[in-house]
Amino acid sequence: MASYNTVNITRQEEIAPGFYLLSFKPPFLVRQSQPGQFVYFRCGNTYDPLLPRPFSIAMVNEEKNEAAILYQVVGRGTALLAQKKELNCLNILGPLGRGFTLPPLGRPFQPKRGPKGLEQLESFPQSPLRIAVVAGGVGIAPLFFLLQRLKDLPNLIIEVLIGARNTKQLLLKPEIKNLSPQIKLRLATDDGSYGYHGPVTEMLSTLLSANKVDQVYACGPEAMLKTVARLLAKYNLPGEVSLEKQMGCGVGACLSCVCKTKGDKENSFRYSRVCKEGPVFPVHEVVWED
Amino acid sequence: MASYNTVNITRQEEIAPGFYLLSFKPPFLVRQSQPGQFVYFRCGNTYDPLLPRPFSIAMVNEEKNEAAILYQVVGRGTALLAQKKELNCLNILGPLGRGFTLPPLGRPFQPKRGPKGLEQLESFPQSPLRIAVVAGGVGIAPLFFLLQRLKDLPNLIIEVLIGARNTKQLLLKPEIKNLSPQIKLRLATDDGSYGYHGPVTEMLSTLLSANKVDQVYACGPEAMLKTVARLLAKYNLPGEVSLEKQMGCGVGACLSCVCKTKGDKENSFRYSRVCKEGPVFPVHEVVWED
Amino acid sequence: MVAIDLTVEIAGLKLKNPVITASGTFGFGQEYAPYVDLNRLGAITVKGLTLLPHPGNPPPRLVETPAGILNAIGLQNPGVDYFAAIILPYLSQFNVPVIVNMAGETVEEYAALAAKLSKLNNIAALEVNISCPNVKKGGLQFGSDPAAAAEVTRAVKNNTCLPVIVKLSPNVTRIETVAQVVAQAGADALSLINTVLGIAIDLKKRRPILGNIFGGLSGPAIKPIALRAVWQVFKEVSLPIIGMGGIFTAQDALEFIMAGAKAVAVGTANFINPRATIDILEGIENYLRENKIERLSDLVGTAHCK
Amino acid sequence: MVAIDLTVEIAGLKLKNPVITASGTFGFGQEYAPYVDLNRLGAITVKGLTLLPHPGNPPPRLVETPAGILNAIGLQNPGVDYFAAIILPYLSQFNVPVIVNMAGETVEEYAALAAKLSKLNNIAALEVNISCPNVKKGGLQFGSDPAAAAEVTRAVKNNTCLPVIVKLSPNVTRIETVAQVVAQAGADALSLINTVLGIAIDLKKRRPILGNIFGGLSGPAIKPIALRAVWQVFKEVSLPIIGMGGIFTAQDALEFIMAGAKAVAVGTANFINPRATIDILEGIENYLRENKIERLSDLVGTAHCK
Ligand SMILES: Cc1cc2nc3c(=O)[nH]c(=O)nc-3n(C[C@H](O)[C@H](O)[C@H](O)COP(=O)(O)OP(=O)(O)OC[C@H]3O[C@@H](n4cnc5c(N)ncnc54)[C@H](O)[C@@H]3O)c2cc1C
Ligand SMILES: Cc1cc2nc3c(=O)[nH]c(=O)nc-3n(C[C@H](O)[C@H](O)[C@H](O)COP(=O)(O)OP(=O)(O)OC[C@H]3O[C@@H](n4cnc5c(N)ncnc54)[C@H](O)[C@@H]3O)c2cc1C
Ligand SMILES: Cc1cc2nc3c(=O)[nH]c(=O)nc-3n(C[C@H](O)[C@H](O)[C@H](O)COP(=O)(O)O)c2cc1C
Ligand SMILES: Cc1cc2nc3c(=O)[nH]c(=O)nc-3n(C[C@H](O)[C@H](O)[C@H](O)COP(=O)(O)O)c2cc1C
Ligand code: FES
Ligand code: FES
Repeated sequence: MASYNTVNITRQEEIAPGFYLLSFKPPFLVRQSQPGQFVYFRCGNTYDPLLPRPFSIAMVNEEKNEAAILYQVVGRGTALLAQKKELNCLNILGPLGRGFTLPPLGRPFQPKRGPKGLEQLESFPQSPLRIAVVAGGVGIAPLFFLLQRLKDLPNLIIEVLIGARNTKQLLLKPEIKNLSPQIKLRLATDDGSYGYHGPVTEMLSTLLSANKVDQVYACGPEAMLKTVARLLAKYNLPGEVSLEKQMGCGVGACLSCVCKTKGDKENSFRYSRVCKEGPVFPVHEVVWED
Repeated sequence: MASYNTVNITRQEEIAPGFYLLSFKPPFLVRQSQPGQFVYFRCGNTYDPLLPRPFSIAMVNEEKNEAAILYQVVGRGTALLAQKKELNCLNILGPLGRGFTLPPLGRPFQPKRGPKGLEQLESFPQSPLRIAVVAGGVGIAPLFFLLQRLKDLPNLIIEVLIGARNTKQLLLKPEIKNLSPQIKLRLATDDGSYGYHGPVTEMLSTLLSANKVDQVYACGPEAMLKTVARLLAKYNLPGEVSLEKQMGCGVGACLSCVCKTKGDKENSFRYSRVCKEGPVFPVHEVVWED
Repeated sequence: MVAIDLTVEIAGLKLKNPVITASGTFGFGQEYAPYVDLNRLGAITVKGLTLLPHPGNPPPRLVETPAGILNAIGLQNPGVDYFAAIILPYLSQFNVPVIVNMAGETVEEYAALAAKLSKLNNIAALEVNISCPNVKKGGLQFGSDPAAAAEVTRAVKNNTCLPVIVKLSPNVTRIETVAQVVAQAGADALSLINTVLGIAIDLKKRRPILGNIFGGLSGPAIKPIALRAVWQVFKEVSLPIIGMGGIFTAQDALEFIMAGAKAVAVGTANFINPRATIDILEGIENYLRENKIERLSDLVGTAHCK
Repeated sequence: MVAIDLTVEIAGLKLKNPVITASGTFGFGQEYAPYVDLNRLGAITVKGLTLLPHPGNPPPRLVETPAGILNAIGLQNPGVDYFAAIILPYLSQFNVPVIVNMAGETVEEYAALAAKLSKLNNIAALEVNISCPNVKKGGLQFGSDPAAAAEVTRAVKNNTCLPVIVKLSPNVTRIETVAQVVAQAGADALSLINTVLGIAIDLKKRRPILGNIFGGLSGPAIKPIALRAVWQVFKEVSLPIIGMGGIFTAQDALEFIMAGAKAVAVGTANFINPRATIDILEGIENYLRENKIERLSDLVGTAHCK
């Protein structure tokens, strides 16, 4: 169950220009939090900016019961947050929302709602399961925590695909390598300053067409997620994506943060709350809009 | 002429619990600023709190061209200001307003508007002029700067009367003593923890009744200034007071900060701008309200 | 230590204290139950309910503005039957009066909804949201037309024995006039205010941000407007007032009470501090204690006295 | 680098750029001359002027609110004769159009003031503030009664050859209706919006803070409301609009322009940053350059297109 408490920042570090890793002792047991869940807190103390900001839990240290978020300064709230120092306090609400489902995926799909050919998945060789973790920019945040959990599971082949603007914005490279030698890291930059020159989804597309992936976890800009969804539909593969929407309450009460998901009938939809039914959704449940 | 520029804080020090001395290199020549003038700047960067806050220039260092303000934390703006560190920047507007008139006072009074018996003043012994400087709490701020200027003038006997809640809130004692050995310091506290036990205006009253004062400069809470005004009217002595009103623009454009001052006709009044015609007013020009 | 009397009576409804949740900002109570002991609240006003389930507006539904938020949720709700079957039984576990906020697009809908709700147990009062578009009259809000506001009020009154609280919109020339008219039509109490109409533009897309284009402004930004409405209505209408609009602290709540509100509702503040209601309640109690005021009701409207 | 065309034409009046000062927030220009090169402004709108000198309201006249301020200055001004003798000659030194904001308590006063002002040289336009209490009709504001708004507009039009800009109040049920009515009465342009009615309570004194009890809310807090008014009026009325209400940055100004404003006025922002007008002007120019928009006018109302 989510809690609401004042905590101190134990560490704040600018790990790349404009990107910060902020650690704190969360008011909940990190062991009970799921990758993909988020915390919700205010970056300042005045009425402007007014609302709390949601940040995925990016990293946990279970021994110390510490958690960290990884964030990019994009506006006023994150700019205020970046000015905070060790021991400054935050009123943290969390862990909130529904996180990633650990593999194997596929179970959450009701056949009637799943993409055609989903049944194939059930007959996949049980081991090893080939997982692609696809991050765009700061989208690596919830996925890193996911990797912390995945690395201890048996029989997985994990490929991590990260795309960013440029070398500097390829975050957590060494940390991912340190997680496990089994994890294969593929990098892409928009400007070609490192790794593959182009969008990360092109690397994913190549892997998929070579039939090297059984399921996908993704987080990043909406356009990237839409492409991931299109690719997974094409190859009839399951996946989960973490979405972002402007939030009000963060706890499911205000119905502000909704996205369209598939309804019970053909072509019908319903509005689901990103803060409650999400932020992680099965990729094929989301109705993508232009 | 007033200027508007970004400056760095050169020093910020908590000189008593809740009272801060903040030094900066002002965007104007401190030599050209008058005691009683103020600076106007924002304590934060967001829309809440929205307005700049006015602070009297409390101290100048002409060699270094540094100025300082002395402020008390009373609300959100001053609380934000107290968090600032050296080298944080401020967008300072100033020096603004009309400061104290250097002695001898009396000239600004038109006989028709002055209190009865004012003519007496003109025949006072030209030397030495006995000046009482009366401060309530943080009201010492503009008066300290005034003392910095007064101390170099010839033929003055200066008595400084300061009242505060308690010992701790008696500000700038050593600094005032250091200014000049001629300055006589009399202190009062509301709780009797130091000096005279009672309001500072009672000390003033005693001096006045002993005919030991020719003119007065005062700054402090409105109730105190009203008492000072009443006493000066009783003894037909001139004086100047520094007033506070909620400001909008700080430069005379919005007409927010007005106080009632005497009009041209008997019992008539006009609204004068504290930011422009003030903050310092001849004590007998102010129409005091309940 | 003297006992402080925080009780409030509104339209025959006795509340143990004046702190209510504002409709639409507290869901159906459930979401905030982990943070707030619901039993301590004066009352819970639930999300606006309609006769049939309502999908709500297309997103984006919320945008932050200076010291406020604009929302255009569009009355997404599961409908009265689901409410009766699932939500009301849940809320009935608690010892807290439930006020049902109701919405509709025709007078008949309001009437039918009132009739249905009045058959249920454990509802303390109805709060009629008249800031809904009147589809029969070209989409203009009921609340912006005094005659339509009165008609809705009468329709609800004729179909219920529950106390009827009418929630007024500030988007009118004279809110006192609307208040008077609904008072004459039988309203037992007034909620002031609903959100203020606004829009926000997305500079990059060069389009309104909200899916619905228009949204309702709430939060600290509108507090001066809400206080003004309470002040004006208190002066001219004798019905009890539930004040709301930007109440974030006990100080805010006390200002509304001094302006004439008998009770207060906390809306947007819940999003910023899920325990806001309790903090406000405790702050009001402390204020009364410190100022030696034994009954909260002694403070109501005091700012009007010279 | 392409030349950017920032010129604006409003009611026959050519402005070199769209950035105007909002009445009452920039004095008579003089106070801000140390900080702003007045020649760079699109126009200066001076403090509201009345036929006779006016003492204004008792203080306190201003209180800060979340992301806004409430003011109740009460039209303190030296009267039209002083304006003609002292202020207008001062302003005439500069190469900037002067818009005179006018106020009155009766239709006759507006008419007489318009006639007097129209005899003076160097006035570019009249801006009619109709948010003044109509003393003949019991103090209700002219602006909240479409018929009275039209009457004032006609009275001013009949007494001047200058372009007439009518400044509307947001404190009405349908601002589009008032806009339509004053358009029919001959207004050449519209200023949107004046301040939003509010109050603030002093918790310690248990009294309203402002000497006048009521005040007008301005600043970022009201931006969503102002944008909404511009949006609504642009949709229904074809007169040029000067948009204002919480414009603090070039981004804000651009949002108003996309919502339908041909020009923008900067009010409260001057208090926070005396160079706000120039910063906004430069920001607009940069935006147009970066987005390769050659004429500002190409952006007006674009948020209405799908
Ligand atoms: C479930 C969830 C998890 C997130 N996890 C992370 C994370 O781990 N690291 C990270 O850097 N960012 C994360 N974000 C995004 C992060 O919340 C926004 O970047 C942040 O709120 C921006 O605040 P700001 O005040 O700096 O920007 P603003 O000045 O408010 O706006 C800057 C931009 O950010 C967008 N934005 C503002 N608030 C939100 C919001 N509440 N939700 C989504 N977008 C918003 C605005 O539309 C605007 O385009 C997450 C968002 C969600 C919904
Ligand atoms: C000309 C002038 C010179 C001043 N010099 C000093 C000084 O040297 N040292 C010092 O400590 N204080 C000085 N003040 C008072 C100082 O401006 C206020 O204490 C400060 O603005 C409070 O800001 P806040 O945000 O902390 O308080 P808020 O949260 O805004 O309010 C706290 C209290 O301060 C009052 N207040 C708020 N803003 C103003 C304002 N602009 N003017 C007057 N009162 C206000 C409020 O009414 C309230 O009672 C001066 C005021 C004026 C007008
Ligand atoms: C997200 C949201 C949803 C709301 N939904 C409703 C509603 O369904 N019915 C209603 O009468 N008012 C609704 N309101 C208005 C609030 O109940 C309240 O009147 C308004 O927000 C002002 O109070 P506040 O500033 O404390 O939020 C809603 C407000 C918000 C912010
Ligand atoms: C202190 C102050 C005085 C004002 N005086 C006038 C006035 O005399 N006439 C008028 O039409 N509007 C007056 N206004 C309204 C502004 O011109 C403007 O319409 C309003 O403040 C909204 O813009 P803003 O949010 O940018 O300030 C005044 C506003 C303020 C803050
Ligand atoms: S943020 Fe309120 S329901 Fe999701
Ligand atoms: S603060 Fe604007 S006139 Fe003094």
